[in-house]
Parts: sequence; structure tokens; C-alpha cells
Amino acid sequence: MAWTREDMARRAAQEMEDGFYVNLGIGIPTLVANFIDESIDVTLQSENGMLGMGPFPYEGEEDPDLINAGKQTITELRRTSYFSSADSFAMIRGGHIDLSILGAMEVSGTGDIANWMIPGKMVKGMGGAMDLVAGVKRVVVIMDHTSKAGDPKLLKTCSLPLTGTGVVDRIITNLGVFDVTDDGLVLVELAPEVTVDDVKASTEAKFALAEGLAV
Amino acid sequence: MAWTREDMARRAAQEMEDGFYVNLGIGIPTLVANFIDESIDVTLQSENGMLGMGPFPYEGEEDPDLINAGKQTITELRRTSYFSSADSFAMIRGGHIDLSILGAMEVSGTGDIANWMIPGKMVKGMGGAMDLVAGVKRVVVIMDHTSKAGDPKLLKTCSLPLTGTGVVDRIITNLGVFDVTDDGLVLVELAPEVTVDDVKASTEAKFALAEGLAV
Amino acid sequence: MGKLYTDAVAALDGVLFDGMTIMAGGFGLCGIPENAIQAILDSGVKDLTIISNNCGVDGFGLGKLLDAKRIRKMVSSYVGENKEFERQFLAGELELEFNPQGTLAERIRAGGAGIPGFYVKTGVGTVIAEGKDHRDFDGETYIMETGLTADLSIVKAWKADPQGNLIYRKTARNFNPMMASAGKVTLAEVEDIVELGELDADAIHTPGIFVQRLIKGEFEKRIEQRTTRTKEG
Amino acid sequence: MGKLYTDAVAALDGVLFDGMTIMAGGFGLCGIPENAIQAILDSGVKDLTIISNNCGVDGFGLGKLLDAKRIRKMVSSYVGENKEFERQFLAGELELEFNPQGTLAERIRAGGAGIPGFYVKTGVGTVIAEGKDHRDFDGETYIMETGLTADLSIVKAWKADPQGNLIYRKTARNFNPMMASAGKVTLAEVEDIVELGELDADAIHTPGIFVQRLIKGEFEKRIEQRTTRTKEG
Repeated sequence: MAWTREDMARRAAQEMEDGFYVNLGIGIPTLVANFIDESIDVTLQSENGMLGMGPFPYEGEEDPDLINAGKQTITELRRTSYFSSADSFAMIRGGHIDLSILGAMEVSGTGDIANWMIPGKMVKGMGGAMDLVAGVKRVVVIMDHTSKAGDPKLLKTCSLPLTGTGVVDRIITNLGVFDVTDDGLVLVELAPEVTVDDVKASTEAKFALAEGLAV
Repeated sequence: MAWTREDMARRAAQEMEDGFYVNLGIGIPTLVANFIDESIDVTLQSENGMLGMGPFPYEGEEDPDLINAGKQTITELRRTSYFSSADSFAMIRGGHIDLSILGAMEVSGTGDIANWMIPGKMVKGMGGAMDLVAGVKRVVVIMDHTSKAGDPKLLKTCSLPLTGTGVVDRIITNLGVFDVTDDGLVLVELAPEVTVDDVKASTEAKFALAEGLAV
Repeated sequence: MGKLYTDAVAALDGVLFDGMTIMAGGFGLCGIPENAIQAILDSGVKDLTIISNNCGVDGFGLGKLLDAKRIRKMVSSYVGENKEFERQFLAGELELEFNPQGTLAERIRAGGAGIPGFYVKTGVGTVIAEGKDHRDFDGETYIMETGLTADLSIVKAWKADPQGNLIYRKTARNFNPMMASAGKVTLAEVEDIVELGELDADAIHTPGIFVQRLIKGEFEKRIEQRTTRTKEG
Repeated sequence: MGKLYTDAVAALDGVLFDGMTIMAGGFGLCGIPENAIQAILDSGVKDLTIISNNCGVDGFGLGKLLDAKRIRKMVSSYVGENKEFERQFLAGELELEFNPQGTLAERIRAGGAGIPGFYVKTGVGTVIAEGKDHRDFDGETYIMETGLTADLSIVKAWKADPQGNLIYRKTARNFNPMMASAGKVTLAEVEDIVELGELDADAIHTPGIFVQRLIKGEFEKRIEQRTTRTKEG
């Protein structure tokens, strides 16, 4: 049984470690915040200029001066600090963020990622995605294993314009978890009742099986 | 009668204009602050991270956290802001300071300046001098016309290691005032009772006379 | 010397010209210079190059200048909130230069700091790197990006003193401080102008040296995506 | 996860090694990390490369490490306050790399910001430019400077909260914020540690992400040049 969006977010939350500073992308990655183990201390960065992002405000308490990178109203915490966009991306580019969890349209077996542009469709822009994949210490992608049309998204080579090359460390899909290693893609976990053959059938990129993978 | 140090500082103070942001070097340039016309609004920058530098504190009110670039205790004003060294020199390098008044060991007829190092003597370092001459909109030098040994300091070519090339706009010495123009050095003012021949006798660099110079 | 003007129209007098480059602060609709945008619209100035992370929404923020076809070129990182943008772009009426958001922020900082070029990893191997100088440092490849300046920067802060010292509030800071430093002329509009000496000198984000003109503005402060949670029990 | 240590000795446990590079904040004796310097001295670590605008005075600040001959190389902009420095340098016991002060500050910021190289006008045509890459932008010549990082940064702030958010006081800020961002490990020593939430989130100079270790220190805060004026009347 493939993972749901919530399952994927829950699994991604396990990537967090005590003391981590983490940037979460828009979409499923945003959900990850709901599943962070309460016994560890994690600080969320919002690249528009904030460390220590809190939950959505209670109704009537929205502050137009307090939004996240998805332009949603949010709240601050006791640990919060604010800074400029230049300082925010100095933090990101300088390798100070421990983990970024992002969505993607395509990922290649060598860790290339495409998540900002589909030729022929209106180009909205890359926002901070290129900076995040280039600068953050560890990049984890959450995405459906295949497109809505059923096409593989884990490819030998990305077909869409790239966001970054060789930058993805781990991919969490509805079928399982893959690591990008020097020797290529390795399947390290399977969703319940999903078989290696299921994965193979919907994956274009070659992948190895991790030792001890429960199949 | 050649100008005294105070005369030179008083003359340099006339370089200020209403609304100017000004950086004053160590030595005679520091004295210039005492002669600023009270009818104009001038803000002094200290490159260690302060805009709006006030006078020395009253005895007993010295604050070790509040010093100028010469490491002297100073005070703040109601307009004062503090910033980091990186932000301070971003301000300087980015051309936001209107005027810098600096001392010098040698200046050339093309506006080269040497004011940080004498070979064979202990090298103390250039501090912020190279940044100031390269970045500030207008650079005015105050210096004695000759060295203590009587040697000219306004030279065809500087003999000492340079602080910057082609950066000086005006030189105020005890004998007069010179502008560095595209056509070379121009004597624009003479100290009282000083003659052009007096100046020529102690100047190595060639200079022209400004139209209307009172000789 | 007075930096204080009665309103944005007065503050922009003599500054605007067709074909000029303007930096506009803000992220989405958060921390945008609403008053200056309206005054620029009212002035009739056109063929503008606008450097701004986003381009407002239809009918608000920079969207107003877009709707009136005053913008010739946008330099941005994300413009997805705006249908009129899409229409003009697809019709070839609008030039567009995308920058990664952090690269854009740093280019503006560099412009204000006298740094004409710098190297970043961001965008290496992507369309962003095409035509740019590549250089290796310690075995890793970087691309050169250039500093940006503007004829005019319009920024929005929370509080100012009459010297133009500025303090921003929460995430409304975003691109405003760097833009304030990179404009030949910078107009700051604020919610409150306090007496000289009232701002904490350690807490000033933009020293007054970067602000040539200053107004107290009126702000709608529209919220783009109102997300809330419900109070439990 | 705790960043708070009892003292500088505990906070530096496992971090120090011979031959390491250390950035030390401060300008003159203003805003220097007195406690970390003493602990580094007491640790016996040697062959240090120290990146700091100055090198203290004889017997105080970094002068302590110099007197004990622990410093192999200084990267500074001005070292004129220190006789032992002169002696060791002239005797060939000490390596010295001068940087213009603004270039030094920007190199450290760049190191923390993931920028391995950038161009400045400062020093063009001087000894500082020798051997460096030259490049023209808009008809003006610039030189390339490189980013700096360190194995350890020791910085001094005024207040901190337990997350390591820092606020500096007056001109004691100087090089400390950039150095905090450029150390693989950063130890901040402060005068006061306040409760979480007590610092104004808009006024924090160094977000806690840059601070791995934190102590409340004891400070002499020696004044280098006591200049005063007399009260009139």
C-alpha cells in the first residue's frame, strides 16, 4: 500500500535531528512541520527572512507583516529572529541550514532536480529553490513516484530545465525512500506492501537495493 | 605666513556641505570636526561601525563599547546608528560617504596617495585607509607641504608604497590648496603672505595656477 | 537639509524619467512601498525596468504599474501571482529576467556595497548559468553574478526618524534594506516618523545615509494568503 | 540540544588543535572575546592562524597569545599597538597578511555567505593588488578577493538568549557578526543571558543558527585610549 501525502510527510519528519535548522518548501513539505518529534528541538527557517517560524495564527490575529515564503500568514515563536533577504540567503548559501525538504517534478539518479519550470507553460520563476538546493547541507525531496499521467519522475536524466545538479541527497516518494550515493540511486525503504518490482515498474532511473532492505 | 594645523583644519572644514556624510582620518583631520559651520548639518562616520559620531565624553563617562576608528572614547548623538564592519565598509566602498579628509605622507600630481607604510620601518597596516580612498566620493588630503627634513611631499610620483592611485581630489597644505584635475595639479588658494615662488620651491610636482588666484 | 516630504508625489519630484530603473522593496505584498507605487503610476512615467522579487497581484502593488503597461522589463525571482503578467509576457510586451531569489538579494546588496561581481554556486548547471563566467574555487564550480543598482529605490519601513534612520517590522524587512542601499536616490515610506533619538541606535536596520527622501505613508497592507488555525476548546 | 556552557574552557572542549585557524572579533580592545582568548591561552594550543582586525596590546587581548608565541600567522588590517608584535615580526617568528579593513570585513562576510570570491576597487594599483586577478567592470579596474572561513570563531556580544541569538552593543559590534557566520564552530561570550523571548526579534544582530556554543563571560573591557573633555561651567 503506497504512502499517502501524510505518510510521506511523517516519513520526512524523521529526517530531522535535535538542533537542526530546517527549510521546508511549499506543498507537501509544509505538512512535515506537523509531524516533527516533540522530543527534539528543530528551528524552521523561512527564506523571506525569519528563523523560528510558528504555526498559522488564530483567526483574527493575522499580521500582514508576518508571512512565510509561501506568502501565508504565520506566527512567531519566543526564539524568532528576523533578517533581510540578503542575510537569509547568506545563511542558506553559506551552508548553515542543516536540511531542506522540497517538492520536485523530476529527480535524476545522480541527484539532479527539476522543480521550477515546464517549457510551454507560463514560467512563474524559481524563487529561492535554486539557492536552497545549492546551499543547504542536506536536500531531501518529497514527491509522488509518478506524474498524474503515470510517467516516472525518477529519471536517468531530467527532461525539464534543472534547478540544480547533483544536489539531492534523498528522495521520499509514495513508494519508498531512495538515497543518492556516489554509486547511484539506492532504494533504502519500501512503503508497506510495495514490492521492488512495483518500484522498478514505475522508475526510469536505475537503482540498487540497500543491504538489509525489508522486501 | 604659512597656515598652522588649526588653520588647515579650519580650511578643510569649508569642504563640508549641508547634508554631507563625512569620514575624518586620524591626526589633523580629526581637528576638522571642531570647525564645522554650525549652520550646516554634517554627519560623521567612524569606520569601525557608527554614523553620527559625537564629541569625547565628559570625564568619568567613558564607555569601553563606544570608540572611534582611532580607538578613542567618544559619545553618541540623537541621530546615531551602529552597524557591523562589513556594513560600514559596504557604505564606504559603495560610494555613500560624501567626503573623506585624510592625512598623507606623499601625494602625486595625478592624485596617487601614500599614507600607510614606510619601507624599513615597522609596518603597522593600512587599516581602513585603502577602502576610504577607493570608495569615498571626494577625498581631501591635509598634510604639511614638506617633510620634517624639508623634502617635498607633493611629488611627480610617490616614492612610498601607495594607498590608492588617482583618488585624491584636493590637497590642503600649510602653504595652500591644490586641486587634482584631469590636466594635472592646480594651485587654487595660497596661505596668507605665501607666494607662488615659495610653493614652487618646495613642490616637486608640476602645478598650474587657477584663474583668479590671488597671488 | 530636510529629507522629509509631505507625500510621495512631492518626494518623487524631479526624480522620475521614462526608461529609468526602479528597485521596489517587498516580498509578495508584504512590506511593499504602496504610496510610491501609486505616485509613480499617477506620474505617467513609462518604459520602466523594475527590480523587485515579485510583481504584485492583479490590481495591487506593482500589478498597478503592470496593468497600466508602464513596465518594460521585470527583474524578479517569482511572478506567479499575476495573470496580467502572464498575458503581457506571452504577448511579447514585457521583458523578464529571472534571478534565483538569493542571487537577486545578493546582487542588490553588492550594488550598494561597491562590489561589481561575485561568485555563487547557485544555478550552476542550470539555464541561469548560461553565458555567465564559470570559475573553480577549491575544486567546486561557481558562476559570476554582477551587482545591481537603480536610478531610484522605493522602500517601505515601519519607523523612521527625521534623519532617515529606518526600522523594519518582522518579515516586512525582506528586500527593503539592500534596495535602500542600491538606489542613486532612495525614497522610504514609513508608518510612523518618531522624534530624533527615539530609535534604539543598536536596532536601526537602515542608517539614514541611504535615505534621501522620506514620507509618512498610508497603507492598506493587503494580505495575500490568509491562513489561520482554529482555537481549540 | 544545549548551546550553553559553564565557561570558556568547557565550551572549547574538543574544538582546539595545533595549526588551526581562529577568527577573533573586536576592533582594538572594543568587543573582544576576553574569556575565549584566556581559555585558548590556557589550553596550550599553538601554531595558530588568527584572523582579527588587530592583535590586541602587549599583555592584553590577543597580545596574550602573541606573548606566549602561540600565533604563527596574523591576518589583520592594523597591528600598530603592539611592541611584541613588531619584535616577533622583525625576528621572522611571525607571518603577517595585511588586508584593507573593509576588504577583510567583506572577505569574512563572504566566507559565511557561501561566496568564494568577489571584486573590489580597494587596493587597485597598490601592493595589495599584486598577484590578484584583475578585471574591468564598466571601464573600471577591480581586483578579486576571496572569502575567508575559520575552524573556530570567538565572538563577544552584549546579550544572548539560550538559542544563541545575539545582540551587540554600540561599536563593540564591529567584526563580531561576520565572524560568527564564518566559523565552522562559533563560540559566543556575552555579558548577559536573558530568557527566551526577551530579545526583540527585529533587533537580533546574529541569529542563533550561527552560534554553536555560548557562555556568560567576565569582562575587564579595558579602554585603549581614554579621551575626554571637561565640563564647562
